[in-house]
Amino acid sequence: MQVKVFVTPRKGILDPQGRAIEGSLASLGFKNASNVKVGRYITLEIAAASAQQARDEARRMCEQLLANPVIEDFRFEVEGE
Amino acid sequence: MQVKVFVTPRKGILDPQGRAIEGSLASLGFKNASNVKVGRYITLEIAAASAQQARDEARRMCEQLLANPVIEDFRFEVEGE
Amino acid sequence: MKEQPVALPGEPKVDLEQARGHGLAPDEYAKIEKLLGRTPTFTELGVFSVMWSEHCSYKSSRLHLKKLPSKSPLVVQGPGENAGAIDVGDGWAAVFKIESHNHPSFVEPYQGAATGVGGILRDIFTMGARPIANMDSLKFGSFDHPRTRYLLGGVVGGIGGYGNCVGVPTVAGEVMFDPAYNGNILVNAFCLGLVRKDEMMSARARGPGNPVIYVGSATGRDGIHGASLLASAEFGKESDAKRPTVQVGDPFTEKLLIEACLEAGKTGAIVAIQDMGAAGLTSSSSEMAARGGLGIELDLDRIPLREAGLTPYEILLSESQERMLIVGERGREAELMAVFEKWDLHAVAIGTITEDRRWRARWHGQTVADIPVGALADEAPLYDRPAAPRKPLPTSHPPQDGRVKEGVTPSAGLRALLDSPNVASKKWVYRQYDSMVQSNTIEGPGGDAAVMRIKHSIRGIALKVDSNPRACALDPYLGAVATVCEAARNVACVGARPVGITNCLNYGNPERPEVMWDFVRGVEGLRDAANAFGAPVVSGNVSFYNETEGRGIMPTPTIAVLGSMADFSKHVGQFFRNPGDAIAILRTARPSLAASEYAATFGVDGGALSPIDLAKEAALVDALVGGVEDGLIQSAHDVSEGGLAVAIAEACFNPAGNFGAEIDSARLGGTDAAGLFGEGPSTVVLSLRDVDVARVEKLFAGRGFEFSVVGRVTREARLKVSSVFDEDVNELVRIYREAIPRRLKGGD
Amino acid sequence: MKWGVVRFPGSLDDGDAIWALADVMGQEAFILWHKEESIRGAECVLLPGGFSYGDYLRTGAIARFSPIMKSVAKFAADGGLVIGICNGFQILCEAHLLPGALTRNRTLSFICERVHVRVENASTPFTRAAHNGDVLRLPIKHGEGLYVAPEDELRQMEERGQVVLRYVDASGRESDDANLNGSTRAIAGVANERFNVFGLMPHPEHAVEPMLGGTDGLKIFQSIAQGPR
Ligand SMILES: Nc1ncnc2c1ncn2[C@@H]1O[C@H](COP(=O)(O)OP(=O)(O)O)[C@@H](O)[C@H]1O
Ligand SMILES: [Mg+2]
Repeated sequence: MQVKVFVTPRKGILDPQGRAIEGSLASLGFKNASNVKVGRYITLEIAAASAQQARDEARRMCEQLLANPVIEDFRFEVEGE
Repeated sequence: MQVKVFVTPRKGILDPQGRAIEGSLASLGFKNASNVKVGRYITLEIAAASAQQARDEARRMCEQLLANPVIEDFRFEVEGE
Repeated sequence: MKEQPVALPGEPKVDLEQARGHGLAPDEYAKIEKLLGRTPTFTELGVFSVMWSEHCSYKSSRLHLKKLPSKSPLVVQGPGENAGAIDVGDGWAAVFKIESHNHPSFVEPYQGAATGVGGILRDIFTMGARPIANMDSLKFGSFDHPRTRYLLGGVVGGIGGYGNCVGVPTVAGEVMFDPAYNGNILVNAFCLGLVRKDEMMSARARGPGNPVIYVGSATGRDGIHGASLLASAEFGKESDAKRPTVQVGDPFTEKLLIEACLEAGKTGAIVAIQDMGAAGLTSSSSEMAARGGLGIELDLDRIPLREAGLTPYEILLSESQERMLIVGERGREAELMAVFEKWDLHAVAIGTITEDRRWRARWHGQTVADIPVGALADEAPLYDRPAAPRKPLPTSHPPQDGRVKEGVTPSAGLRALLDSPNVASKKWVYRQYDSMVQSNTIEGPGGDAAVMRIKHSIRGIALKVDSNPRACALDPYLGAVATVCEAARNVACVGARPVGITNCLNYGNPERPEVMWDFVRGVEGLRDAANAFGAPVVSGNVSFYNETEGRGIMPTPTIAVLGSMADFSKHVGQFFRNPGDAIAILRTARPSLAASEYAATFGVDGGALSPIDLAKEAALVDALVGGVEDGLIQSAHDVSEGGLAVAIAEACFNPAGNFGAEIDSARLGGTDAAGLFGEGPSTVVLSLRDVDVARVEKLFAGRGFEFSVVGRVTREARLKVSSVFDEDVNELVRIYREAIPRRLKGGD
Repeated sequence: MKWGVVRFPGSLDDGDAIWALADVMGQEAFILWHKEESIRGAECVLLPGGFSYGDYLRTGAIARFSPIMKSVAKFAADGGLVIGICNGFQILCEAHLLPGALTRNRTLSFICERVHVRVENASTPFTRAAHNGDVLRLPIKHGEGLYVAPEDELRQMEERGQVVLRYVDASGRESDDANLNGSTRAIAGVANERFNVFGLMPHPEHAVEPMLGGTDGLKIFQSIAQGPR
């Protein structure tokens, strides 16, 4: 099953990358862009019997490896839901 | 308007990150995960009159800055569509 | 057994047109048919096209590179292997080489530069040497050009991103900005490694029946035809279409390869080893076989693939990074495999060494290529291309708005030069590089040359890379000579004797007689200068076709000089150290504005280059090293971009605290623009203790170059040249440090 | 004292740590391979700098799961001394043996420079040979050294004295310019609550010889060599 994981910087945690991009966008003339946040977008295949099982696995993968709870939030979608 | 941008490694382009994560997941016991790809997930606000205008801006931002066309593909969603 | 290779279903038909499309000339294609006695298969055509490309075959340059001196009592390995090697004492050989990655870096600056570093590293550890230092020589377009900032950021990021991640310090380099590189940047990467003289590895296959082992990353479609199309043809409108899949570097895998290959080497079970660089599996396998006068048979079904469905053509021509090809000793495969397994690397036996001097590839049970090994290597075309002199190229450009014109005051001139990106501090660049890892860096970036110690020894190695394209544009011969002199002088300034040279010759399209002329004269200049310093050229690389839509770069021979030190603790830096010390200059001739940064900055005609007396240059280097070894010299700084005034200023910019200088203008022999800001031939700024002046005078007397005391070091941080200017050094430092960061912040 | 220096795939300053400890200081130091299960009697475990596993995903995120890390965690839980330098610091944070996390420098670029750090707590086993307020000159070389942690946690850490090193200028004063990577509260090094685990971004092992950038790094290793308190 196809799983999409979204890892985003926690609120209140510095996101220098986002700020830098905001700056470059402005200097490129995109003055009306704001609140830029940069996260990670991870896609993977999970060989699972059910969407439920895939969801459980995906959650554990995120908790154990894909995201760092100190600085990041995660969210995922199992394809076909 | 809220815009979500997904930047992913182009097909056929080496994705060392994806490979490293796949290996690590396997050693963590997630043997049934495969085809891991790592990209960027960028969210931003665009002050635009219409969804159409937001889309046009978003596309140009991707082409000019957010994605590197030589090695990356991009896709974006304008919220409320 | 010799069998007819089969054409694979769906493969394009092979004919002259197809050959042309592969960048092969009609007579080259005819030669291929003659060598094979038949029409090549599509796979074979691809193989020939990369092996006979300029990049791999050196067909336009081979004839002339032969002229370069490659022998000396210290040479352990001359040209012919993956890198050259020089004896640096205590049983150690210094293995080094420089290589270009110009075209890929222009297409994708970060990955292009990163994979350039990866490639040169592999050339070094292939020799069994542990890489201990990197250098990079970079040329960009003018700062005002729209792409320059992007390219600069990407290239520097890529060099750091790769070098930092494999644990090899980047200890020196150079950066230049000039409109001549707007459409073709240059990225030349150098690597130095150390190996026990008797433990060097080779790329010469031996022993029919020995297994051929593939180690490292899986093979993908990366950079197919990178060698033949990107590095062997001009950029043009259509080059986007032809553009191969960009190679992406994986420095982590490279680090594992370094450790694993060096460890595997210690088992003694490696017969030969070579990296899969340009033309990947094809060149590495055929070159190892050719060196050993043997044949090789490859089983393409066993090649680890990154994606399904690669054709034999793609597998053989792929330039996927971080892959090594090893000829192992038959029966000891397990020993080798164990090492690679320990390092989590994928290793597979993919073929065997054969007697029959044929290069053969099998796939799905059939032969897809069967070529005499010699045809790919020795039989490659060799051209004596026509060369015709040309007028000197312009090296200065109409002053840009806001810039001061001729007739500028010395003070304004000094400030403008310190603010020029070509003169200004390159710290913005080198602070992005780890220059300390491995704990051997005695002098990192920021001095005239880097100084590396050899652990458990008092011996040291100094290194610097330089180029002087503007001088080459005025006179391709003298320019090359001047470049070698500058690199040698930089190395001598820290107290090391030049013992070896490597070079990367960056030129335009060799099919143009005037470009060929530049090249030939450049090689001759390198030859004569190398001979004068007794420093053989043990390795190098040629990069032609640095042209975009007919506009070529300035001739740019990039020269790296390796210096040997009996005792690294005796080295000196470029900065003044003690107030009251005498400031002296060593000089082989009066400087001129020809090819100077001053001329370029202010748009003035600097005139023609003055001749260079190589005997004097060698004498100056020899005397300078002697003086440092005898501990008579407190600091030495080579005069280069910006001339004497800038060099004296730089010597004041001591990071531990700025000094000042009081210079008696009467002793400078001219305080006109040429006297203050002229460049070359050689001048060196020294500081000495008063008590040593007499001895130094004696030491240098009658060596044919000028030695004169011109002033002294002051604690007060002011740079005073009597009746010329009196500047606040702290302010000069600010200009010097801010020049590049300011422009990147979008200042101007 | 016996030092175990862990070698992960992609470790780079492991050799430098051994050089500093064994060749320069004459201590007993050996390499612990990441696949080993035991720390073989090491009295201090050092996690060196580098790019373990290429620092793919997040710095230190993958190395944290190496077999050796189980025994390192156990050793730490039993009060054993553990020091993480640069990538080692990042790994300790990922392994939750230290609070907080290290993210992209505010410059978004790798920074290799000699900087100054002030000893904020000289009573730890890692800083004992120094005094509060001492200024050490050490090199940093990293792309992701910007220290972050939740505000309330930071406050507690400060109260408990877990903020051990702070970036300052040569004169010992805090200033934005001295905080090159933009760390929260200019934090350069932190200890755990028990003060037996310590992580820092600067490289003491690269400041142990006069000719290679001074000897201030010795202060850290000499402190540790005095053994657990
Ligand atoms: N691309 C680079 N990478 C590393 N170090 C560099 C680079 N460019 C310049 N440097 C360093 O900056 C200093 C000035 O460079 P350069 O102007 O070429 O010196 P010189 O004028 O003595 O030849 C040298 O120490 C050089 O090693
Ligand atoms: Mg120079």
